[in-house]
Amino acid sequence: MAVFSGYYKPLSNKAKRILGIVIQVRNVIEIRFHGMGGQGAVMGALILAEAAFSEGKFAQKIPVYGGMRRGGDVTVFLRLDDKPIRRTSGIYEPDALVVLDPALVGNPAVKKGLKEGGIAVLNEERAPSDVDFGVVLGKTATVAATGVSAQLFGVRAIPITNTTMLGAIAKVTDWIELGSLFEPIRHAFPGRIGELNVEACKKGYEIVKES
Amino acid sequence: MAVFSGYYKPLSNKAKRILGIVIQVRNVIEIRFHGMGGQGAVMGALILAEAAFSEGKFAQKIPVYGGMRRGGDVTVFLRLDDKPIRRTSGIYEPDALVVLDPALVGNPAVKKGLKEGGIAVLNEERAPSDVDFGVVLGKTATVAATGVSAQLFGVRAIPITNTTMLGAIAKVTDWIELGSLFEPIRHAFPGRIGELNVEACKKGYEIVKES
Amino acid sequence: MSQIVRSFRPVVDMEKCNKCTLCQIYCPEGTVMVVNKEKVVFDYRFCKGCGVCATECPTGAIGMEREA
Amino acid sequence: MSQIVRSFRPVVDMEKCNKCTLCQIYCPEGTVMVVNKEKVVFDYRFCKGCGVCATECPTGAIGMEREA
Amino acid sequence: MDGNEAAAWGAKLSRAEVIPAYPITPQTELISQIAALISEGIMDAEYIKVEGEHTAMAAAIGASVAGARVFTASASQGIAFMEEALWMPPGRRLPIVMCMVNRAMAPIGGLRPDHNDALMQRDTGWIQLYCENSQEVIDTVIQSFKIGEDKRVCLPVAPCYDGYFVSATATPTTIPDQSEVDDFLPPYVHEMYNIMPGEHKPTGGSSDIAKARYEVEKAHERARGIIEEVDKEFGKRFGRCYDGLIEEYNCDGAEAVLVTMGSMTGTARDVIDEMRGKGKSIGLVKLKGFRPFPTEEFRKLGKKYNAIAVVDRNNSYGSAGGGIVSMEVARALYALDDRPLLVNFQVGLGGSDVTMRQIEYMAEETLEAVETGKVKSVVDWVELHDLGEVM
Amino acid sequence: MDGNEAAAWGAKLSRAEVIPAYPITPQTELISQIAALISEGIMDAEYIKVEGEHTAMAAAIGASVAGARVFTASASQGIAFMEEALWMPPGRRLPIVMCMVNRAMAPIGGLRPDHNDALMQRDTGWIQLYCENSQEVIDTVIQSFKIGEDKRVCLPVAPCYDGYFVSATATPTTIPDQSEVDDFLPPYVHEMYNIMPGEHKPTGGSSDIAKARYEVEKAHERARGIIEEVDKEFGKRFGRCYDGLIEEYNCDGAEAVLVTMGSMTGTARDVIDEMRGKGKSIGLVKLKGFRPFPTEEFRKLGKKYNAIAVVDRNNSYGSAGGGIVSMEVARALYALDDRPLLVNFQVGLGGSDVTMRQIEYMAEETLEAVETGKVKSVVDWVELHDLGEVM
Amino acid sequence: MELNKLFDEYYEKSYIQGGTTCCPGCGGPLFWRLALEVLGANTILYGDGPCAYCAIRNIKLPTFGIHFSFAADGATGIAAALRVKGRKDITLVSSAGDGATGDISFGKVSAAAERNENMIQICVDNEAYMNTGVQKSGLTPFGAWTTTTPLGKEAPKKEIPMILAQHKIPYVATASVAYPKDFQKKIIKAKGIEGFKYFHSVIPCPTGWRFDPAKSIEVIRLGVQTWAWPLYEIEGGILKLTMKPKRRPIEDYLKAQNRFRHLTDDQVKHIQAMTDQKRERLLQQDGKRIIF
Amino acid sequence: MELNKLFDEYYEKSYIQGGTTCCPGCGGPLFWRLALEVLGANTILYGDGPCAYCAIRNIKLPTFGIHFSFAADGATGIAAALRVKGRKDITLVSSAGDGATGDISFGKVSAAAERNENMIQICVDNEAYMNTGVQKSGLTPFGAWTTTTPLGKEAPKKEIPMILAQHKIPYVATASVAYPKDFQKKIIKAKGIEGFKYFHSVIPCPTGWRFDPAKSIEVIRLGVQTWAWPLYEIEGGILKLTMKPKRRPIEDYLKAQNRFRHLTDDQVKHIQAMTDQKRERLLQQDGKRIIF
Ligand SMILES: Cc1ncc(C[n+]2csc(CCOP(=O)(O)OP(=O)(O)O)c2C)c(N)n1
Ligand SMILES: Cc1ncc(C[n+]2csc(CCOP(=O)(O)OP(=O)(O)O)c2C)c(N)n1
Ligand code: SF4
Ligand code: SF4
Ligand code: SF4
Ligand code: SF4
Ligand code: SF4
Ligand code: SF4
Ligand SMILES: [Mg+2]
Ligand SMILES: [Mg+2]
Repeated sequence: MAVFSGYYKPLSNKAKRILGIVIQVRNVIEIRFHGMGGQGAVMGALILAEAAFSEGKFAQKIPVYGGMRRGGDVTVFLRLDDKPIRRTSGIYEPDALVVLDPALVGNPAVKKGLKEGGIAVLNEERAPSDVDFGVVLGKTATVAATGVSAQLFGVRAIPITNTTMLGAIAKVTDWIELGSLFEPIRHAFPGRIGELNVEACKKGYEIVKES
Repeated sequence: MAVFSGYYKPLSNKAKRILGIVIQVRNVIEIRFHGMGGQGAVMGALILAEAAFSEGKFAQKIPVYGGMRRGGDVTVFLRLDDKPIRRTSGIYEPDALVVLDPALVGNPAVKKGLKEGGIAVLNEERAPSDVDFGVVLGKTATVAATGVSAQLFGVRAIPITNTTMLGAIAKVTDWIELGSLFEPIRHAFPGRIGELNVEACKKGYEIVKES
Repeated sequence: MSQIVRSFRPVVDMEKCNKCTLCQIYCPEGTVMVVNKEKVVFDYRFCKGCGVCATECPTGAIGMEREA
Repeated sequence: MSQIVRSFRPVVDMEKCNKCTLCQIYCPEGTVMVVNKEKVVFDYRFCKGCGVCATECPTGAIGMEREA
Repeated sequence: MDGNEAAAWGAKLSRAEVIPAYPITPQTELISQIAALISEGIMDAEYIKVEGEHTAMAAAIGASVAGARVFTASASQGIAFMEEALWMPPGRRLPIVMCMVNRAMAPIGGLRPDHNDALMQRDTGWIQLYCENSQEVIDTVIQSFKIGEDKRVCLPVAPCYDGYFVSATATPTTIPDQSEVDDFLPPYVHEMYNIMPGEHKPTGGSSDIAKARYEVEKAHERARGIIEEVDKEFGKRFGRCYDGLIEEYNCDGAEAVLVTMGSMTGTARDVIDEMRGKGKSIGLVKLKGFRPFPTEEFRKLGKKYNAIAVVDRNNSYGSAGGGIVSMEVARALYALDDRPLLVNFQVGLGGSDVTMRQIEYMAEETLEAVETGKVKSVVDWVELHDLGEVM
Repeated sequence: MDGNEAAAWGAKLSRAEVIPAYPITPQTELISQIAALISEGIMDAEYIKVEGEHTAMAAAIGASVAGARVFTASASQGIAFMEEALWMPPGRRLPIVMCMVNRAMAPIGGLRPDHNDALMQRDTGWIQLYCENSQEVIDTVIQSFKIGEDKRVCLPVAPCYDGYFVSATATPTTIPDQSEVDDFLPPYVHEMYNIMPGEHKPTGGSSDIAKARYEVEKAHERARGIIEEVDKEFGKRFGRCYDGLIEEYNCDGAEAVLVTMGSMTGTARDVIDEMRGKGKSIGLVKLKGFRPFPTEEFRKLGKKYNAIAVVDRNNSYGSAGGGIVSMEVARALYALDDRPLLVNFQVGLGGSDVTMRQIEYMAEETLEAVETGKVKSVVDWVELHDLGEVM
Repeated sequence: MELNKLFDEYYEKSYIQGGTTCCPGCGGPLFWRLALEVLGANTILYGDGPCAYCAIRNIKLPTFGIHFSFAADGATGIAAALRVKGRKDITLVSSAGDGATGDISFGKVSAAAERNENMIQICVDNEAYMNTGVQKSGLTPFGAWTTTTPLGKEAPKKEIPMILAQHKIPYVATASVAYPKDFQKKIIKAKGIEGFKYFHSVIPCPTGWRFDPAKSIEVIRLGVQTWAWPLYEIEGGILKLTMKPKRRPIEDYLKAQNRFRHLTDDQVKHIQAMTDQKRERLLQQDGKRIIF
Repeated sequence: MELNKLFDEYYEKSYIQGGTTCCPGCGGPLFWRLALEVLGANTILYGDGPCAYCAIRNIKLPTFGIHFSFAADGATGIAAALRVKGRKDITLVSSAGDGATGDISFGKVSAAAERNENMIQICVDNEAYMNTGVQKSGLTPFGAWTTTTPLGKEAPKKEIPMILAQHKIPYVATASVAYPKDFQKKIIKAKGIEGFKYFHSVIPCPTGWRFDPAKSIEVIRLGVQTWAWPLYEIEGGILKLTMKPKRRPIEDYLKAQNRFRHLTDDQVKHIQAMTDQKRERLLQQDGKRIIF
């Protein structure tokens, strides 16, 4: 039984999929998630990884934080590939960025190393054309995920933006199909809150703007 | 300031003699002390070492016991030489034995390794000729040290035999002069008890029997 | 790269304020002050938007506003 | 090469003994016994000659004798 | 599944009975996972929430002596805190399994891995097996019980894996079937000792001290073969194995090899593949078993390659030269007639990341040494060079 | 005066100000002696009767950071118990002096010495100097403060000496004059850090982790020279010195050398003298400084002799071959073009005595290796042979 | 900017910089502000940097720590050095979280108490190992959820203040950041006493206790009002309650925190009974010598 | 010989062989004989071999120890294994000297108490580190000479039974080998209670306390009679004195031991005052709940 699962989600919902090895030329996509506080970025990356795995891809997720204390900024490295991923070093020159909090968009540390021609998916109210990363990107996408959180989950100290971002990703990249995300989201959030997150995901798919 | 002193005796009485180095052919005498309980054997060896040092000899004393708990048998290695002693290993084939407790005289472990032609100085009421070590010795000496202890120090659970033994040694060996022992004894036991021990020492010198 | 990120920021309605200084006393970060017993000010450089000041204010003078 | 060495050994005077068993109870090494409420015996293989039995005996029935 | 989750599942599948443990980053999620597995009824074990690591190991020893299969885990300061206790299981011949989730030692180190925390225990008599990823962790935990409990071994085993880069890195992982594991690993019977009243056999070994130490040494010698044996059996049954103590990767016809341990091996695989693609004559040796050290295997490598470049993710201040692994390798190869160049790098110290660029650099330097026949410096502190990386 | 008394006097003459310590055989008499010296008014220091060794080292660190000169001592289990703390002084650059009174580690070891207890700490960054007798202990304690507090070093120093064979062995010993020591060793000033309110300078070093480690490594490198320098100065002033990190004894024209550490060196001197008297071509090298390791010195030895026989009073289970010192020596000599034979013995393990007969045996074996050009076994466990001794 | 300068001065005066790395609503920085204000400039702080000390980088007085598992011990060395140097003017404070104080380092705290070291030993109690992500400590209260007690903690909270009182130290105090005046009075008192003083304060931890950060003070105020967290001091062995609120159901306190969400009614009743028993004993012994 | 057989049977029955390596007059072997007689065959003993356990090689029941610095901890593992194996029939005893119990391992004993491990934790108290040659422990009484307190110990004896009572464990008892019946009753009671039981007994140490071995029992009997060593138990938090001798001057006890020889009159008075205070408190709280 091959599974892709973290301890972040209830064990009873563990995915049970068979590992199918497909040897191909290395075609890895290296993505960096940036979030604030809590488990948002980690869960977002995990869901994306699970979804990719369910589509037959290989995935690897490395969270990077200090102590285990909650709060503060969180970085997660995510790799997607057609064959098993072996390298374990951090991602310093990502092919793509996912930024879950608008406050981080302007932070120079966030965009550090982003490759020219890469992709940026941002939680932003502004249009993509209004965001200047100082890097020539292949694609910039913005989605007002904090707004979606307020709509769906009410006003919260730490808004829930990751699932909306994932929907946006499904739309603007070829990493994942929208439909593949729902099952992992439901695994991660059982019950009603899962359905709300699926909705957020769909919403992200709908409202994302890309340039 | 070169001193030969152990922590076993009060610091304020520390001997203060200058180290004079005399290089000669190695002429080491290796002596093994056996005692029961307490510090008797250790103190005896120490006093002998101090006395030899005061005569210009070099000495080395290695006590061997288990934990620091009192009680049980105690072995002490003592080396005397004309030049500095460097070897630190135990003495397994002694040139001489000093046995402080009659109960140990019959113990096979005590006489183990004793050299033929060696010396044995024993706390024993019997005459030297009545003691058979199963080794041809150069000299056997016996002294009723427990009796002397009872006489001088009264009846005690652990009798004081070491100083009497030292007196006997001064008589039957060329390791030390009787007079050289008094000062170290007084260092070790300040006050009246020191004088009694000097007396015990003299008594040993007097009553020792040798073959 | 740690930085303060707030979803909400405290704002005061001086009409309602009675200068009791409870907000100042209880603010975990020390980022609210009652200046000269007349004005309540916030240090938005460091305020974490936790809302403690708003909860503790006995007159409801402090409200929490969504950050842009 | 540990062995028991005693300077003194306990001996009992059964005339004085009242069979109270206090010697047996308090002997640290368990080397004295009151047998069948009639005889006090010592295990000289292991007795350490500490003298506790003699001290604790209420009738002074136990004395300590010099070992050979 | 990440490395910590894999280790927890490894313990569960091995039917560990007693688990005394104390939380420390980056091992914490392992024990939280075990607590969760137990509370959900998936795992049946006594998890003892001790108050510190010295006690964790002591309780492990107590449980093991009383005949229970014992699992625990620690890292860094926690391992150091229990050092006094660590000497006991090898001497008492107790097959405890403890994951060492590598993390650099304070005060010059963060929460990320280097190998000093585990390596400093290299004299104690624990078997140490370094794992590359989650899959290897789960498999190695299961193997470890089998190895340690083998009558010919009777030693504690530490599956070691890097914090974060293995512990928190999720990759697809195959969970073996419980019934298969049960077949592979029979219930634990404490063959040598018994503490139960009535059946009491004292723990032992030779009463001659030097001989008793030699017995442990012999057990290590035997363990070399048994680790391979167990791995092969595992491979037959589960379809995956790890070549025992060392693995040669993409080495055919190479002139030189890099020797790596732990998670950087995965990164090195990518780099070496790429370099070989470009025609560079360098291969990779993954050192999985540090204790017992694969001495014979290294002698074979020494005869095959012109240079052996040891990548030490550790350092020993004031040593005779270079990192800890390099000293072992030097000792192993010393008597070889035609010994290879010994190149040595220290990298990833105090928990810094080991990057692809750094590995490439080390490979290039090694090839240069082969070419010139000279080793530039006894040891190269890779992190002191600016390799032009964005980090 | 025995080794423990000598160490206590060394601390007293060095005017150690704070002494947190916990008793353990065979170190106990050292601290009892210090308690006595203080109570008699001979010594002026704060002796803290802590409740365990972890606390002893922590208190030492606290006192050192607060600007006091600190002395302490431990052994065996006690050293292991404080291991977590031992990493701190090197990283924080605190020149604490701690005597390690060597005693074998439990459970396979008694109360007598082998060197595993100190050697297991060889990665932590402590300087380790092994002493042969009381005289060397008292002198080395004094030198240690001077070495450790040198601005170019700023590292903790451990004078190590064997339990019993040094600690309890009384030999004539010269006690240096207080005023001379005062001249030699100026009052301690904490140059790098300050914890006093108002004058506060945080403890530090590079904030880049790898660089900070490299700084400590550099300090060890510099210490090699400074240890020699201090020893020479000591020699000039007091008329005794110890040739720095290693001493060659009766080596002129020898083909091979034995390398010894600690008290067995004294025994070996007698044996070697005797053998040379009989025309045997073997000398003696006393290894005093294990950290920093005298790498260059060993390279010189390697060029001079045909065989270097390392006598390890320690073992590392499952190692690449032989004892700990042998691995360091192999690393040091590895790159030599014409390297000598490396012969290796393990002896005195778990605290057994190292006898003259054993040393003779090792010398003979070494000479045989020179003759045949072959080393019989990677390592020879000397205690497994019956050498016909009465013990 | 004028305002920034004003705040910078305020931080300087209170010896702690705003903007710590603690979670929003964390009681830690508040704890330190209250303590440092009355400790003053002539203070050395010993302790390490888990949550309990999360504000460490923001403290403007000399701080020194070794590591999590080193409580009270390094301060023992500092105290000795201060004696050697004759610095009687300096207040030495040694601080640790509940995990260090009550578990891994309790032997050390206890031994420093036995030696009567001259320092204020502080326990900053957030009732679990927070820095490592919410594991049970000995001071986690009965029934509370943590990641290692997914079904609630089995044993009652370890009563460190009462335990240390039996060490015959000169001063023990409990405090809560919800009652700043009481808190600061006790710190001032401790500062004036020679020997080993123990000061134990709760801090609210919204992250680990699982409640809305805005409720931080409210929650721990409930702790005092329900007698979950009685405020008292023990000076020279004499107990004195410094607050005697009238009885209020413990449920009010438990309900405010999700870490107690899973409790059954019976468990709540049990907690109420334990709390009542303690309250009675405290009231009854108020003003009495409670050490032996 | 008939007599030898008689004794061998007696040793078998009392689970301890005569002829230990302890000093003559040592209370250690007596301690174990008293304890083992009532513990019975179904017992596992955990503990290490300093003086406190000097009779270890002579004990005829399964014993296991790790090392001096490991108190209560290994037993925690054994207890877990016994649970796993469903062995409710076995009594688990964990023992340590005063040095291990009160100093180096006190954190461990305290933590096992907090976890309420199912074992009898025993402290064999000879009031110093005897195995290493008489150094001060936290349980050395005020004023006593040891090699590390050449002028007498400065701090009072650490009151471990009272400290552990505040851990809310089900049973605490003090005992003395001078009162065998009281001693054995308490062991029997402890055996019947589930959870963590603490049993603390003094043993006389003629070597370390410096008195004539023959006086061993006499000396510690004086300890009880002068209230230097009160006998009590604390069950479910309720204190009960099991012996209430009438007041007798502490001097009688101090004079009997050379470790107190150097005490000044003032010091003796101080000790008397402390003892009186304790006696009064004990009498006054007798029968009352003393935990919070
Ligand atoms: C020897 C050792 N074991 C474990 C850890 C991991 N660790 C760091 S902080 C911590 C818990 C801290 O708990 P507490 O003292 O209550 O402080 P808090 O974070 O809750 O404020 C732990 C277990 C460590 N650093 N060192
Ligand atoms: C970690 C460690 N530190 C120190 C020692 C040395 N040591 C052995 S027994 C002992 C003292 C024992 O005292 P206590 O527990 O009171 O037992 P006692 O011998 O008095 O019965 C000490 C300090 C040790 N074995 N291990
Ligand atoms: S708490 Fe409210 S009323 Fe009081 S000073 Fe602050 S804002 Fe004004
Ligand atoms: S929101 Fe929180 S941090 Fe900001 S001022 Fe109010 S209490 Fe302080
Ligand atoms: S003398 Fe001591 S050991 Fe011998 S029987 Fe009497 S009490 Fe027992
Ligand atoms: S104590 Fe005395 S009276 Fe009592 S049984 Fe023994 S010998 Fe007899
Ligand atoms: S986890 Fe709790 S204690 Fe730690 S910083 Fe966050 S709120 Fe404060
Ligand atoms: S030193 Fe004391 S406790 Fe130890 S064996 Fe001797 S009398 Fe007993
Ligand atoms: Mg906490
Ligand atoms: Mg004791």
